[in-house]
Amino acid sequence: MKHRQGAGLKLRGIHRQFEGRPVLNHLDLDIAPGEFLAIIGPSGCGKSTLLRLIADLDQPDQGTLDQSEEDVDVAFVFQDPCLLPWRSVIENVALPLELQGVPHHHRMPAAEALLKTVGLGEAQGKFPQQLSGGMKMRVSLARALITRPDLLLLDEPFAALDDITRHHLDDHLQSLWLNHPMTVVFVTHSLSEAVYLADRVVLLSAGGGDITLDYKVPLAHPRTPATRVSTPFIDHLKIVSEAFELLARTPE
Amino acid sequence: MKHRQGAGLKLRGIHRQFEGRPVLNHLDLDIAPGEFLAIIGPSGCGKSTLLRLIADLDQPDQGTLDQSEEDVDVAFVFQDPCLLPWRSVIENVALPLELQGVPHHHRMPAAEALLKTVGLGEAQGKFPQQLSGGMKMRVSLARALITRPDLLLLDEPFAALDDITRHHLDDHLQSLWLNHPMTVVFVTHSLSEAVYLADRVVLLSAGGGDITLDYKVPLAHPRTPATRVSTPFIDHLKIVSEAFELLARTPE
Amino acid sequence: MRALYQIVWLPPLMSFVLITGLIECSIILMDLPAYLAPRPSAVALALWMHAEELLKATWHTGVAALLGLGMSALLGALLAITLASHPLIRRAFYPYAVFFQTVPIIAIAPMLVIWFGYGQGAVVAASFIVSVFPIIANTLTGLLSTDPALLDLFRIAKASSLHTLFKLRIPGAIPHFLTGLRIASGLAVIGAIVGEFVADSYEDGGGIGTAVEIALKEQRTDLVFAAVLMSSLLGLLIFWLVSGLNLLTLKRWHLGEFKDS
Amino acid sequence: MRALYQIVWLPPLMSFVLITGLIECSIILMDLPAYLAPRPSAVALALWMHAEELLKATWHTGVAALLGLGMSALLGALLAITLASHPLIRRAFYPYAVFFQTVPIIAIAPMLVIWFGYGQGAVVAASFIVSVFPIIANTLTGLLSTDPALLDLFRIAKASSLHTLFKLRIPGAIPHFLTGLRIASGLAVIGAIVGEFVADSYEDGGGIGTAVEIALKEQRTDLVFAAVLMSSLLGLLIFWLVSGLNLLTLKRWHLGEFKDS
Amino acid sequence: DASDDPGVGTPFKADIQLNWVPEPEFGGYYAARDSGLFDQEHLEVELKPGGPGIPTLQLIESGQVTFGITTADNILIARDRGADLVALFALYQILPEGIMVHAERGLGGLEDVFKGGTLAMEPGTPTFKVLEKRFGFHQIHVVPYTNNLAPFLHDPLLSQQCYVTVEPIAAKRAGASPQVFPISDTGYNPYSGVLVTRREVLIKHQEEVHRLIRAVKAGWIAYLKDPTPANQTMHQLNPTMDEATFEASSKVQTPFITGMPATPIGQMNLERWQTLSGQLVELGLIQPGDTQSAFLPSE
Ligand SMILES: Nc1ncnc2c1ncn2[C@@H]1O[C@H](COP(=O)(O)OP(=O)(O)OP(=O)(O)O)[C@@H](O)[C@H]1O
Ligand SMILES: Nc1ncnc2c1ncn2[C@@H]1O[C@H](COP(=O)(O)OP(=O)(O)OP(=O)(O)O)[C@@H](O)[C@H]1O
Ligand SMILES: [Mg+2]
Ligand SMILES: [Mg+2]
Repeated sequence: MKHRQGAGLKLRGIHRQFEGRPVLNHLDLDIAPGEFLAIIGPSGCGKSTLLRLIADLDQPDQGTLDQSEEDVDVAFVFQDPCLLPWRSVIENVALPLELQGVPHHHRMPAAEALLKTVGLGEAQGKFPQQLSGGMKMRVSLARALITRPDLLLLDEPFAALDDITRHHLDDHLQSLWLNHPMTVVFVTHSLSEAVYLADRVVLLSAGGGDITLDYKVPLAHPRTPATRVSTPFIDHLKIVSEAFELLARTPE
Repeated sequence: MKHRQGAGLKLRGIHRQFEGRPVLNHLDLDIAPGEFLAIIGPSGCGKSTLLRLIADLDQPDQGTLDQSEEDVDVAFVFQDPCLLPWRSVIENVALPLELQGVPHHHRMPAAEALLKTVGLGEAQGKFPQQLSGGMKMRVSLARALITRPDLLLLDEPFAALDDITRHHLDDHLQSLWLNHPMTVVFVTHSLSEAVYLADRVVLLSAGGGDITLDYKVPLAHPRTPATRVSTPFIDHLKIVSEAFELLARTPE
Repeated sequence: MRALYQIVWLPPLMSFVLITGLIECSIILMDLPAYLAPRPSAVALALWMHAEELLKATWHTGVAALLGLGMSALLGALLAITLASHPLIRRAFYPYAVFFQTVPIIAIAPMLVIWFGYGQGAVVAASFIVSVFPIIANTLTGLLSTDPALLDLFRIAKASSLHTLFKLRIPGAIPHFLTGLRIASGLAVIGAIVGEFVADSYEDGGGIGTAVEIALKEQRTDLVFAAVLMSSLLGLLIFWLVSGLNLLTLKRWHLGEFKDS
Repeated sequence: MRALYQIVWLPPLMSFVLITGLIECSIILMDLPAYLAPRPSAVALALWMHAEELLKATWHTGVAALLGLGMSALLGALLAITLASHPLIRRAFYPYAVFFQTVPIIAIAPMLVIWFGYGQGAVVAASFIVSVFPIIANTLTGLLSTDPALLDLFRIAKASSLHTLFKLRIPGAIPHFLTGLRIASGLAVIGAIVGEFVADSYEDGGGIGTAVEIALKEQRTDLVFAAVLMSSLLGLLIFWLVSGLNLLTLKRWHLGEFKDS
Repeated sequence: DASDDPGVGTPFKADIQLNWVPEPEFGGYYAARDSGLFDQEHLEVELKPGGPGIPTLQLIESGQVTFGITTADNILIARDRGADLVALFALYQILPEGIMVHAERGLGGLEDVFKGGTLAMEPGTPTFKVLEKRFGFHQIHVVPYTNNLAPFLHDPLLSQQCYVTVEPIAAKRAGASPQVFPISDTGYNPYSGVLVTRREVLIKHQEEVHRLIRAVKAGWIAYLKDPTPANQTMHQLNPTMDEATFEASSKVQTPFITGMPATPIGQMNLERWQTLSGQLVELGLIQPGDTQSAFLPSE
């Protein structure tokens, strides 16, 4: 097993445009190794684009992106579940291990265990088209976690889930992060989820493609269901919400 | 224009199973004409299945489903955006009118107007693969609204949206419903959204496929942003949340 | 109760009876000479009278066509994979696949004969040459139209190109490959027949191609059509075999194709 | 700066020079007799000496092949739409599409001649018969594999079956249709050539098929190969035309196919 | 009688469908055309070159052309199917087809050919059946012939069908030493290069047909005397065959036209038609029938 702190990232002057319209506008952003960073922002502001740039799936038009370490193991939970339709649920989850050459009798139990933690222990033999929307996203999450990556990128992973399941998975993700240090970049449109999980919340502006707010959440980890109803949490959430609302009211 | 109250529905003993495992278990449900019904429940409990049965996209194994009126105009916002990839955004929105034979110079302005209300006025010429996840869902919503249907079925339409956009669209949907009476069946995993919008919240149980809670929300319409922080709202939400949590804690 | 039309062989049978009936009547009514268009009844009679030879010929051709199709499936898929592996390779060598398709077998018959000898070998080679291109083209399309989102997934997982090929591109291209195989099944039969025209050995009786050629020379139009009918039935048989394979393989993940048949 | 290999015609040209060079050398080194494999230089000479006739023949064949391909595209698409419209129709009549594919042109040549006259008409018909099936098969696959979710959308909107056809199934099947057209492009050329073997009129000089057959009878192997080369170039030309059409149409929504070429 | 005065009225229009592209086997026709022999008979003749797969018989039967060239056995088979065709003029007294072998094998005659090796031949033709019946194909490996000499040149034990005017010349040029055994040695010797028409035409235009035959005959006499001008014309039309081949080929065919013993050009007699008919009946290709009306006896 790796003994890393997770990968750090340094983004400098990142610029990305589509058809002449800038989506990310000379963005600077440092992500510390082991940090849990939440990215929020209005729909269409460039969150997914930023994540794709970090994952090296897309290249910036200008600017540089440096990783603190070589050979970082990255995992990505896409906004769509992206499952291979010809593989059963458990085979989908085990795929990253399979690609790393982990033998069958090691990767299958690991996949099974993970499926249980996302509440899909019984669905392991099903095929993706037999699953509900939320179930697919959970499979996709399990697949991302199975390699215990250094850098975990999540694009609204819990959007299709009900609040209870969501809270459950929030806590699961947190404990995973606490026990196996890794850097997490978490895109979400739930402000409370962002504040609940992250060390730091970054708010992207729509149209401009800048960072409007970069807020350090000074709550100790682990956070628990009790945190959600505590006054400090509600206060931090209020700050983030107000910044978001102000941004949303400002015309582009 | 139609002068209807929307369509009523009577479900009796609806049973649906996949591979021997019942998903909906002899379900009885009445939906009054013009009602705004929210359906909540854990992921995989059968919400989408129920919606598909109501839309006549799937047939129950047992039970009957009667509509109060003939020739009901139904619209459906699927959990996936389901856009035609070869059509621009505005052509996608105008599609249902096009299928009803509405001429080009009538349907295009209507589509344009609706796109503005969902905040996509500037994206009308884009193609689906150029949109962000949330933008796609908003296009799909606009497409469903364009015919002013008698029965509007929504499957987690706002899941991919940030809270601000979501609240904005909640209010838009509510005003639409108030001004052009129609029956709305709204699947969501946000309990507060369910309580905020609906006349009545129905909680489906996981595994069992029964109605665990059928709760009438006794708040007057229109509800406003102020409602969200009012004490009665918070109390109603608490009841629904507690029922949901209890259900989630109960082993299947 | 099963609707009548759901019995697989009934609709084609009915349309067959209808069509042959129509042809028979129109030939009688228009008084067409037999050498032009033989009456279906005359063809049926020829079929009956020469049943044994025709069946033997069909078997002969069928074996060659199946071998040719098998080679096409194997080599066509391999070629498609090679072509898919790099744009440079694709640009440089795809044209030769097209070349293969447009070369008239008769022009290269001597080469076939000298390399494979007269008889089965050359016939199989002809069948292969004629049937391989649809498999290459369709499989290549499949290999190149992998869902970009899934490709991203594999890139992130740092999958080797071999892994991407075997665990993503190839499984995703199977439906395309099978469509190619369906198209190729008929071509394999026609390829074998053309091969027989130019390179079959007559000792063991020969195949359908030989039967057609002899019947043509003897100006026995009824026998020509009887042989053609056998070749079409053979084509259908192989087509159905391949379609069955299709259903079997795609049941799980391919969307709606042929779900009703 | 553009990488050298991105220039479209360079890689095939290079591989062509390489391959012909290799053939020339090996023929010289192995001292192969000319009758077996004429040296590329001999073929080039024949090409040069008979350039005018060969170009005229290629034009002749090219026109027929394009007409045949055009008919295949049109009728093939229409047939596929008809077949897609109902499972009963599909079951009853799809077998005949296979039939069309397996019938040896030579066997029905007399009919072609009588129906379409000796010359261009019969040749176009042969080209059509040989090239139509891949279009039918691929388009049908496309029409039947429409995304079920989109079908649901149309059902809910109470779309008529005509609307579903024209606004959903057909646009969705276009990529499949174009793959079929690419496969058919080579077949249209070979179909025209085979048609010329059996039914071309020599009066206006004839096409490539005629040139091949005459060169064969006159024992001019070099000319045979020169003619075959022309047919392959013709096939490539039409293939590239069709591929260009492909790119043009699919740029917007088809996933990754040929995005690099 | 108008026919005795060929210079009056509009000339009689006739088209002759050749069964291959211009070659020495049609030399007399081009000679007749080019030296005005048709004009002298007040005929307007169009020579239609044939080509691959030309269905000459069907074209004549269906009336799309008036005259055509084919072989005597094909005429009898077509007549057996019900087409009322009449042969008018037979060019080759001796069938110019044979079996070509490598001279090195030192074979003494046709019977030796069938003792081993491979025979490349189109199946189903009367010739094929005659050979099969006469010699049996038990010891020889029979394969298709696709008009390509490569297999012959490649395999010293391969024998093949040939036109004496074509393949042996090409084989020689390719460095082989071919030896040809004429098919007529078997006793199967149908007329070939036969000018044929429908009886209907003959009945309606008897005089014109006779004039045509006269002109054709004259054309062939001219061609045999000096083939060069017609050969040049034909080379223009068929550049695939070079001039040397034209010359060699026209030289080779002459004895097959004049016959052994020499026979007047184009002449046919009942006895040979009857022999042929009997042979085809024996081969199972036709039913016994009237041969008297199958050809127009020479004047
Ligand atoms: N391939 C593309 N071509 C053109 N425009 C694109 C493309 N990809 C993204 N965009 C545009 O870039 C902008 C940002 O997209 P992105 O997907 O990053 O948004 P997002 O913040 O993830 O939104 P959401 O919360 O809705 O998922 C959008 O306006 C979108 O239209
Ligand atoms: N075609 C199918 N084949 C087999 N099982 C199916 C099929 N469709 C749905 N199911 C099963 O039915 C159950 C309910 O699915 P459904 O999509 O209705 O859930 P849901 O309540 O909408 O969940 P979510 O909130 O995650 O979207 C799931 O367990 C799913 O696996
Ligand atoms: Mg996004
Ligand atoms: Mg659902």
